[in-house]
Amino acid sequence: MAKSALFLILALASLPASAQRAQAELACTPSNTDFAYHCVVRLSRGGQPLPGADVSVGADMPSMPMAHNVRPVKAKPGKAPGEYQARLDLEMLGEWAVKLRLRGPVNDQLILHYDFDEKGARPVIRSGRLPRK
Amino acid sequence: MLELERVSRHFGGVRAVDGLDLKVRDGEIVGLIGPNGSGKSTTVNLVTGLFSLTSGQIRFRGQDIAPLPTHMRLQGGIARTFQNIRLFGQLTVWQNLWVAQNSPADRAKRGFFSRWLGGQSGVRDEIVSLLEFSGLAHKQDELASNLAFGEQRRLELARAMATKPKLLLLDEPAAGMNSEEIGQLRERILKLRERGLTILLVEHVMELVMGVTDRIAVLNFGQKIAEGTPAEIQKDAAVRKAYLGGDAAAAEGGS
Amino acid sequence: MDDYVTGVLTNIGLFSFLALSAYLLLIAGEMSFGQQAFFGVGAYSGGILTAIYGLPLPVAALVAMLLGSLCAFLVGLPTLRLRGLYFAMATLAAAEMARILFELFRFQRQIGGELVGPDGTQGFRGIRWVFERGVEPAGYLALVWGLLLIALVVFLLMERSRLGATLRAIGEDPDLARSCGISVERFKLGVAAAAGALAALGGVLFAHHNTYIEPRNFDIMLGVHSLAYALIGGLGTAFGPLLGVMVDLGVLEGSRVFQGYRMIAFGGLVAILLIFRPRGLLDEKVVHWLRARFS
Amino acid sequence: MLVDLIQNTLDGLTAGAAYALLAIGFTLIFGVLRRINLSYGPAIMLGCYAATWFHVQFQVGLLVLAALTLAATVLAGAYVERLCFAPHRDRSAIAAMVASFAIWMQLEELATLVLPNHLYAFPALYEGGPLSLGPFTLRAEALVMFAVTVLACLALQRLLYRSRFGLSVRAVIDQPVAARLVGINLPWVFVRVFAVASALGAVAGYLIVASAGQVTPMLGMWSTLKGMLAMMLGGLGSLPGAIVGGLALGLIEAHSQWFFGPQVRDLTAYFLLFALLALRPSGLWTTPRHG
Repeated sequence: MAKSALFLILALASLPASAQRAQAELACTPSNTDFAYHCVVRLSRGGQPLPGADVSVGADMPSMPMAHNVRPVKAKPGKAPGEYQARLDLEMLGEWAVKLRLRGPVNDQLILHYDFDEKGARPVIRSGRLPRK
Repeated sequence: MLELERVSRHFGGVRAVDGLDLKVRDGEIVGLIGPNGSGKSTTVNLVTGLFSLTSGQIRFRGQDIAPLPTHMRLQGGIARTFQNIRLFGQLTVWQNLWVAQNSPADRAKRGFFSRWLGGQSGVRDEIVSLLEFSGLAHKQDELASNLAFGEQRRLELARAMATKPKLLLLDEPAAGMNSEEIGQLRERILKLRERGLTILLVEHVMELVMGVTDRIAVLNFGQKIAEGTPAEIQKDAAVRKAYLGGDAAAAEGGS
Repeated sequence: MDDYVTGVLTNIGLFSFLALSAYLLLIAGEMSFGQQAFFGVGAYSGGILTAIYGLPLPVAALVAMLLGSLCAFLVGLPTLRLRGLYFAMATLAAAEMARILFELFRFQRQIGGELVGPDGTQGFRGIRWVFERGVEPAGYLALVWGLLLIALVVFLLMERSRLGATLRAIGEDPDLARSCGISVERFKLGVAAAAGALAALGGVLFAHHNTYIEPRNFDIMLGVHSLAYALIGGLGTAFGPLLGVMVDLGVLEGSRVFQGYRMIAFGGLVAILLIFRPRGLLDEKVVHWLRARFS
Repeated sequence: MLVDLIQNTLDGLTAGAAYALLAIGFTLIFGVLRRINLSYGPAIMLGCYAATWFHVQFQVGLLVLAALTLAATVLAGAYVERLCFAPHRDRSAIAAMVASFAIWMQLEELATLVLPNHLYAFPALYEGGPLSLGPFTLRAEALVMFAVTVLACLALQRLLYRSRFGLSVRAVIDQPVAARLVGINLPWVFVRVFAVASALGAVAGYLIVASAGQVTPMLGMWSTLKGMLAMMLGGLGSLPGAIVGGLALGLIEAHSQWFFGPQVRDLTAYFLLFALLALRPSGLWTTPRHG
């Protein structure tokens, strides 16, 4: 029901179909604790900020997908609309697949790849996996 | 039953078995003796297919079995015991026999499911009678690795019997037994013959070999140096020289 | 139950499929470093079938299992006659080949205005069949554990049967098994195929749980962990691998004492355990003792 | 085209030299213990990490770093031997291998605890650009790598053929049963073999890290896989085979990378390993043994 209503709204707004799903961006700064970050999630849909969602943030290590269970945290609404704040407690530096579970006005699950280091987190640009060449 | 014709097996330069001719007729008990390293165990391994032939022919009931893999030979009716006891130590006594019941006759008798679930009484009855035959009925749920030495020997023989063989190869079944146990073993071997089995007995212990066999073949350095009835073998000069000479007294008197 | 506990329990369930798959080969005497490849085959094929072709999950899972077992059969055919370490190395090579093939695999289609499908190293997003049907984490947890329970019951029945005894016989002494008239190679191929299907089922469930997979998910770490789980838990019963997964994911992960040091604790634990119990906590002797006690 | 081929061959041989060293270490352990040590690479990685840590703290020089890498790797190797191989000496090879995997997990986490970043700079052996030889280029580090590999092989050769220890090692590799019977003190041989193998691994690790100019925890898995691959290509347990296997792996990788790219390079290497195992499990180099 909610879903068909959503379709209707989207159709009325005549947005491109790809705008149907939410988009997310992540900005993280390191905290005082090792491997813990203050993160801001920016949610948007069709270019518009998406406020009011219930967001939980988790993380997985890509090369050990089921073994690192980072406790998902509920994000609090941030300063601007569509912004959410969460503290992410990782187990080590390196690449993590950040899992966003959205509920409320939008029900979705998004996966973002970020590389976490001592300065913060950057989206991953994929390259070879071995140390040399 | 079993015919070996000019059978050889070389390991590099070592001729473990060299041009051996041997015939075992239906219902016979044939002894195969010889000093350590004379090729007795190699012969058994050649017959069961654990080693491949360098040259020669092995026929079982008229059929050339050299190209067959081990398990096919066993399904064809050859079973064996091992010189150093080999059992499935992690399985119970019952399971050891259960696993070995794998002859074509067994499989034809059982349906697909009961074959794996083991529910059929025929299978049970056979195992029960084997357990009784070897005096292990009270130990049926024990792990094979927990059995005493003598019991393990008996289980090994029972396991060989579970495959319903026509030809039984016993590789030093009396090793490490005292003379009372050897006596029991002799009884058991004679009982097996009454059931119509043909037996090739590889053995060191003269007390046993001389007591049960119809014929004896003597190996030395992979070659047959004599063949005949136990009485003939005891008199044979070449055998005395090669084999009985040194340890005849020890082998006959003690062990 | 909060999301975290649900997530951990789901992961324990998912990992158990892989650990059971490794266990099945271990009791038949073969150590495979490559079960993660069949997990990956299941994840990729299952994901493609639901996300691109819109097939229902149960159908996709069945096809994926068939495919997983076919792949395992084909890998097993030339390698199962190898012994011990050689087989382990061959399966490792095969699994790494599979991972690289996933990296080279691109197969994307426009679905609902979005590109869906495997995109090489960029991974495969949008495996949303389960998600779109509004299945909540608790519901999915029940599905995973339900299937795992079925697998366990099948294992327990198998272990009580002659087939189970035969596999253990082959695992303990293949030459002796041959001398009992058992067709060792045929049994091992069957075991490899079944283990492949089991791993593939785990993979399908993993892909639909995660909604996203990538080639690196299926690297050697995953396979070796599943082996270690089976060996920690014990080779005496199918509960062994489950216990192994729980020790690592449940106990070590759950007790936050080890946070940041979990692998140090896990690694040390495994190494020391193997010294005292080389066939795991629930090995054949313990299981036999327990059975004699309680039946 | 021809120039590229020769250039690739040069590059391949250089990489192969490092692989050969790794494979020799692996082979020594496999040949003598009949065990696969998955922690071989991670121990090298830890050695390099220990040196890196020192460098970050105290800015020490190249030679000190090399010595530190060596010492730390041998120490880590000894730890692996005590925990994974000494207890399983007469028991399951599989248990030993899994234990060595468990220790790998430990060492990797230890490294990331000490130095949590994914990458660390390591002082390079040579700061200048590549040397050019006519149309070809050769990195100076490559020359060093090659020279050190040859020296290490010669030293090992001397050790194996000119000392009592070497005699027992060769005896154990060729005739394990006979070696037991003639009363060689096996545990002691094993311990020293581990030390020698770790030292060779440390040399390889140091050269690799110093010519790449960086360390990552991936070095552990990488060294184990490359060492194992090269060992298998050369035939398990054969020392000359390990050298041939290492060089062959380097050449195969360099050429297939040039023709098909990095992913196919790895694919080719694994495919070769798989095909070799399936068709000729005793390896390229050794004559198949009977029995």
